[in-house]
Amino acid sequence: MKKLINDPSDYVDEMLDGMVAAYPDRLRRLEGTKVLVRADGPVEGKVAVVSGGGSGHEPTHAGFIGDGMLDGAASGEVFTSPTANELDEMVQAADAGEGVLCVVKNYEGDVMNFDTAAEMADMEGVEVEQVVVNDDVAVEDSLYTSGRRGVAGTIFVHKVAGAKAAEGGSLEEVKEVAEKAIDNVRTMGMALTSCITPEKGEETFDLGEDEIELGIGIHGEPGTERTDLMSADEVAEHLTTNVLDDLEVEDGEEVVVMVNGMGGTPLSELFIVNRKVQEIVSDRGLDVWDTWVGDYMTSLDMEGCSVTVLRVDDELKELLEASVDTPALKR
Amino acid sequence: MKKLINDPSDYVDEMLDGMVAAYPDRLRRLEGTKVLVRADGPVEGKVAVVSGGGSGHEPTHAGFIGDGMLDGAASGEVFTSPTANELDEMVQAADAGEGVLCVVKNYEGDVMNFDTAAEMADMEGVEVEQVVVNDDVAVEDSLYTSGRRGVAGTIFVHKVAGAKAAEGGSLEEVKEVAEKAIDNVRTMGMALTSCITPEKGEETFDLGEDEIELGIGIHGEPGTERTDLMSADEVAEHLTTNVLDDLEVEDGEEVVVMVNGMGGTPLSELFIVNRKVQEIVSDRGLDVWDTWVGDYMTSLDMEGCSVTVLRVDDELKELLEASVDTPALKR
Amino acid sequence: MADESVQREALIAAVENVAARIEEEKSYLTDLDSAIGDADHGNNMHRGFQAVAEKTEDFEDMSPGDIVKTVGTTIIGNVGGAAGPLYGGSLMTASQELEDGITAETSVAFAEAYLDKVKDRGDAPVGAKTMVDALTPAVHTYKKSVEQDDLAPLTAFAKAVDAAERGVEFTVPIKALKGRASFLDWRSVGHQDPGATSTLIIMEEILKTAEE
Amino acid sequence: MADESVQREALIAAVENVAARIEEEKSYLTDLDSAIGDADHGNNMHRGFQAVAEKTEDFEDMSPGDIVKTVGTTIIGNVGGAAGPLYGGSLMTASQELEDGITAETSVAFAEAYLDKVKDRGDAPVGAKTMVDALTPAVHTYKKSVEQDDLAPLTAFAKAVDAAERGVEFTVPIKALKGRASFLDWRSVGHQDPGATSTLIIMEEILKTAEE
Ligand SMILES: Nc1ncnc2c1ncn2[C@@H]1O[C@H](COP(=O)(O)OP(=O)(O)O)[C@@H](O)[C@H]1O
Ligand SMILES: Nc1ncnc2c1ncn2[C@@H]1O[C@H](COP(=O)(O)OP(=O)(O)O)[C@@H](O)[C@H]1O
Ligand SMILES: [Mg+2]
Ligand SMILES: [Mg+2]
Ligand SMILES: [Mg+2]
Ligand SMILES: [Mg+2]
Repeated sequence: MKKLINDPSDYVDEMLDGMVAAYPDRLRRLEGTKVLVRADGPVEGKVAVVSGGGSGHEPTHAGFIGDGMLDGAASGEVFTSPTANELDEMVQAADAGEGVLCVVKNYEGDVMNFDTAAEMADMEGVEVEQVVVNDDVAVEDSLYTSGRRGVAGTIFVHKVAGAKAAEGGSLEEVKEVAEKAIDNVRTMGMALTSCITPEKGEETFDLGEDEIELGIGIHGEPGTERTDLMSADEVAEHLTTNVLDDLEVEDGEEVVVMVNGMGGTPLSELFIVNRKVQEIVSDRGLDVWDTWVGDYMTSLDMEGCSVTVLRVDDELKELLEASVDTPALKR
Repeated sequence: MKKLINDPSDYVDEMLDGMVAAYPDRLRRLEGTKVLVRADGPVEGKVAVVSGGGSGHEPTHAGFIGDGMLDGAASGEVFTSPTANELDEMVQAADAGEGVLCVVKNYEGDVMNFDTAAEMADMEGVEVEQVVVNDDVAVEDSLYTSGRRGVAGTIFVHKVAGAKAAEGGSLEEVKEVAEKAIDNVRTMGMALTSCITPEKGEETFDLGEDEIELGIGIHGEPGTERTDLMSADEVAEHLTTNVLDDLEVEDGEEVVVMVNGMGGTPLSELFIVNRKVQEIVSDRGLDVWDTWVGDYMTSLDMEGCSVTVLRVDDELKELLEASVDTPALKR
Repeated sequence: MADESVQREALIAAVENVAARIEEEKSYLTDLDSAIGDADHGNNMHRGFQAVAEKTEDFEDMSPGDIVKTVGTTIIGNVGGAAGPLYGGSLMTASQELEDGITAETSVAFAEAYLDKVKDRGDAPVGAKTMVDALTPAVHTYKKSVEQDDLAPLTAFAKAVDAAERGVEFTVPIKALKGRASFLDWRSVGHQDPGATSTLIIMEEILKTAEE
Repeated sequence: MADESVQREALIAAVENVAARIEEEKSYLTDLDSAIGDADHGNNMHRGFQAVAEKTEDFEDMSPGDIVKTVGTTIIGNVGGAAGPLYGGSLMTASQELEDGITAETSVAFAEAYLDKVKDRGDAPVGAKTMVDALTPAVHTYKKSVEQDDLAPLTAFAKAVDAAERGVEFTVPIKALKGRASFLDWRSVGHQDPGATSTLIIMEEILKTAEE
C-alpha cells in the first residue's frame, strides 16, 4: 500500500485535524469527537442541517460545512458509520433551538446509528427530523431488502436543504425540500479499480486488467456486475441510460447532471465521460440546466465515476442556485 | 492501462468538448483549435490574461477561465506545449485592445512556442507581455541550465494577474503583480506512483512498492531523487523545509500555503499532509493567512502531492481575496 | 448458578477472552467483509472490544447486569457501522433481564431479548444472511435445552454454539437481503456472513471461559 | 546538382521516407523520452510528420525552398513542445538559404543556418545533451567535407550521418543542461537524448532517399 499517511489508525483523526488546520475560520472540531461543525455555529434562528457517515468520501461530508449547506458533519472510521453518541453530540451542538434535519444515506449502519442518536437528542429536548437518501439505481428497490444505497445524489440533498434552512425555512419545510430532491435524484456508479482502505492495506476486491465493476457503491464494495473493460462512451451510456430510465424522465424536463469522480480518476477523464453523458441526456429531449463535474463523493483512491441526474423545478433551481460558501462548494 | 477514455488520440479533444459541454455559458472553444476562451470575452476595456501548456494538468489551465482569472487557455497534447499557431490564435481572440499577458511555465517547449506566438501576435498589432513562472525548488537554479520548472505556484500567478486585470490594471501593472507573485512563490513535489499517458499506455517510470520519487515536475518525469517510502509527516517535512529554506522566509511573515494533489491522491491524504505542513510553517514563526488544499495542477492519474508557499503582502492579499468565478475556483 | 463475585470474575474473563480472540480474528473477519461488504467488520469489532477490555477495571464493583450493560454502551460508543447498534444496543437492552443476577432462567430471557432487539433494530428475517442466522438457531436451541430438556446451562450453551455454527454455514449458500451484502444481490451467494461469524466467535469464547 | 523537378521528387520521397520511419520509431523515441523526459517525443515527431506527409500533394508546384519552408511551418503548426519550434522554426528560417535551389553551396549554408537557429532558439551549447550534440558534428563534418575535401554532397552527407551518430552516442554519458532532462540533474547521465536520436533518424532517411 502506498499512501500519504502516517499510522493507518490515525487516518481519520489526522485528516480532520488537517481540514481544520486548512479552514480554521470555518470549521471547529467538537473536542474528543470526530464531529466538525461550523466555526460560527450554531446560527441563531436557523434550522440546522447535518450529515455524516463513514470517512473516505472526502470532500463529503465535512467539506460541505458552511453558509448555505451543512451545519455539522460526523465522520466515522473509514466506511463505518459514526457512533450514535457522536451523532448525538453533533445534533446537540448544531441545534440553535429551531431543530435539526439529519441527512442520512441509506445504509443500515448509518440509519441505525442516526435513529439511536435521534432518540438520544429527543430526550434532551432537541427537535430532530431525518431524511434517508437512496439514489443508487444499481440496487434493486425492494420491500424485503435494505433497499437502495444513498450515494452521490446526497450532495444535492445537502445543497437544497442547506439553502432552504439559510433562507429561514422551518424544520418541516427544510425536510420537505430535502425529500423532493430525494424523490427526483438517481445515480449509478462504476469502478476501474478497487480502493485500498488504510487499515486493510490492500485492495478490497481483485479486478483484472481488462475488467470493471458496474453498480458499485461508495464503500469499496464490489458492484452488482463485473464486465469487460468499456470505453468512456460505453460507460457513460450504460450509467446514464439506467439512471434516466429509472427516473422516468419525460421530454422537455429540466435536469442537473453530476459526473462524480471516485477519488483516483483525474478530472480530464470525468470531462470525457461528461461529453457523452450530455449527448445522451440531450438526445432524450431533456434540458440540462446545470452540470457538476468533479470529486464530490469519493471512495478513497478508487478509480471510476458515477453519473447522477436530478430533475428540477423552479423551487429546486432556486435552492441550487442560492449562495453557498463551504470549503468544497462555493456559489 | 485502465482509463475512462475512448481512442487515446482523442483524449484532449474529447476532454475539451466535455468541459465546454459542462460549462457552455462560461467557455467557448475557438473553432479548429484546442483553445478555450471566456464565452463572454474579450472583455471590453480589460487587459487579457492567458495561459496554456500541455494537457494532463486539469483543472489547469482551462478550469481557471472566467471572471477574475484567465481569459483564455491553450491546451497542447498531453504534456506537450501547444503550437505557436494555437497560442497566437488564443492571444488574438483574447485581446480586447488593452494588451495580453501570457503566463508561461518555464519549460523550453512552452517558452519557445509562446515566444513565437508573441512575435506573430505582435505583427498583428497586439500588445503582448510575458511572465515565466519557475517556482520548483527541486531543480537547481543555474545560469547554464534551463532553470527551474514552473509548477503549482502558477495558480497563484494566474489569480493575482487575473484580479489585477479585472480591477482595471494596465498591462504593465498586471505584469508587475504577476512578477511579484513569481518572486515570492516556491513549490516542491513528490510522487508515490508514475502517471500513465494515454498514448503510451503504461507507466512513464517504474517505481517499486517501497519507493517514491522526490522533486518531480508535473509531466510525469522522474524526480531528482528516488528514496524509500516515507510517512505523510516525513513527506510534508521534506517538501515544506525545502520550500521555506529556498524562499528565505523570516519570522512573522505572512504566507499562503497550497497542498496540491497530483491527480490520483484522494483529498483525505492531502489533508493529512496539510496537518503537518501547517505545523512546520507555524513552527517557523510564519503566519498562515490562507490555505488551499486540493487538485489544482495535476499530472494525469499520478499519486503524490506538492507543497507551495507564497509570501504575501497587502497588495497580493487583496488580489488573492478578490472575487473570482471560474469552473475550478470561486471566491 | 454461582454467586455474584464468581459471576463477575467469569464475565471479566469472558470479556478478556473475547477481546483477545477478536484481535486474532480481526483480519479474517475483515476479509469476509471484503468479499461482500466494505472490509471493516474485523476493525469494527476489534475497536469495540479493545474499548471494552480497557474498562474491565471498572467492572470490579458492578453487578453482572451492569457489566453487560456497560459492554453494550461501550460498543455503541466506539464501534459505529451496523455492528455498533446491533451488538451494543442489543446487549444494552437485554442486560435488563440480568438485573436479578444470572440464572438459568434469566439467561434464557436475556438470550431471547437479545435476539428480539437485533431483529427489531435490523429488521432482518432469518435467511437474510446476517447475524440473525447464527443467533436464531443458537437462542432457540439454548431455550429448548434449558427449559424442555432440563440441561445444565453450560451443556445447553455448548449445544447453542453448535447451532450457531450451523447458522454461520447456512449463510454461505444464500443470497443477502439485508446489510451491505444485499447491494451485491446474487453475487453475495457463496460467501459467509461476517456478522454471523463474529457472533459465533464470541459465543465460542464465552463457552470456553465458562468451561474453565 | 539535379534540376528543380528532380529535386522536388527527391524531397517528396525523403519526406515520405522520414514520415514512415518516424512511424516505426515512434515508441522507441517515446521510450527514450520516458526515461529522462515526459514520454511524448515519439508522438510529437509522429504527429508532425504525419501532417507533413499529408501535404506532399501541395508540394507538386513548389520550389525546393518553399517545400522545406512548408515542412517547417507544418511542424510548427502541429507539433508543439520543444521539438515543434526547434525543428519547425529552424527549417523555416534555414529554408531561405535554398531560395536559389539546392546546390552543394546552398546545402552547406542551409545546414549552418539550421544549426544556428536551433542554438539561437534553444540556447543550448554542445554537451547539454540535446539535438545540438547530434547536429553540431554533422554540420561541421558536412561543411568540411564539401568545402575543404571537395567531396560530392552525397558522400559528404554520408559522413555527416556518421558524425551525427557519434553525437547521439555522446549524449549518453553526459548530464543534461537543457530541456526537460535537465530537471533530472545527475540522474540524466546514462540515457540517450531523444531529440538527438530523432535528428539522426531523419538524416539517415534523407541519406537513404538520396542514395536511391
Ligand atoms: N439489518 C441487519 N440485521 C442484522 N444484521 C445485520 C444487518 N445489517 C448488517 N448486519 C450484520 O452486520 C454485519 C456487518 O457489520 P459491519 O461490517 O461491522 O458494519 P457495516 O456493514 O456498517 O460495515 C453483517 O455481516 C451482518 O451480519
Ligand atoms: N533548449 C534546447 N535546445 C536544443 N534542444 C532541445 C532543447 N530543449 C529540448 N531539446 C530537444 O528536444 C527534445 C525533446 O523534445 P520533445 O519531447 O518533443 O519536447 P518536450 O521536451 O517539450 O516534451 C530533447 O530530447 C532535446 O533534444
Ligand atoms: Mg462499514
Ligand atoms: Mg512534452
Ligand atoms: Mg462492514
Ligand atoms: Mg518530451
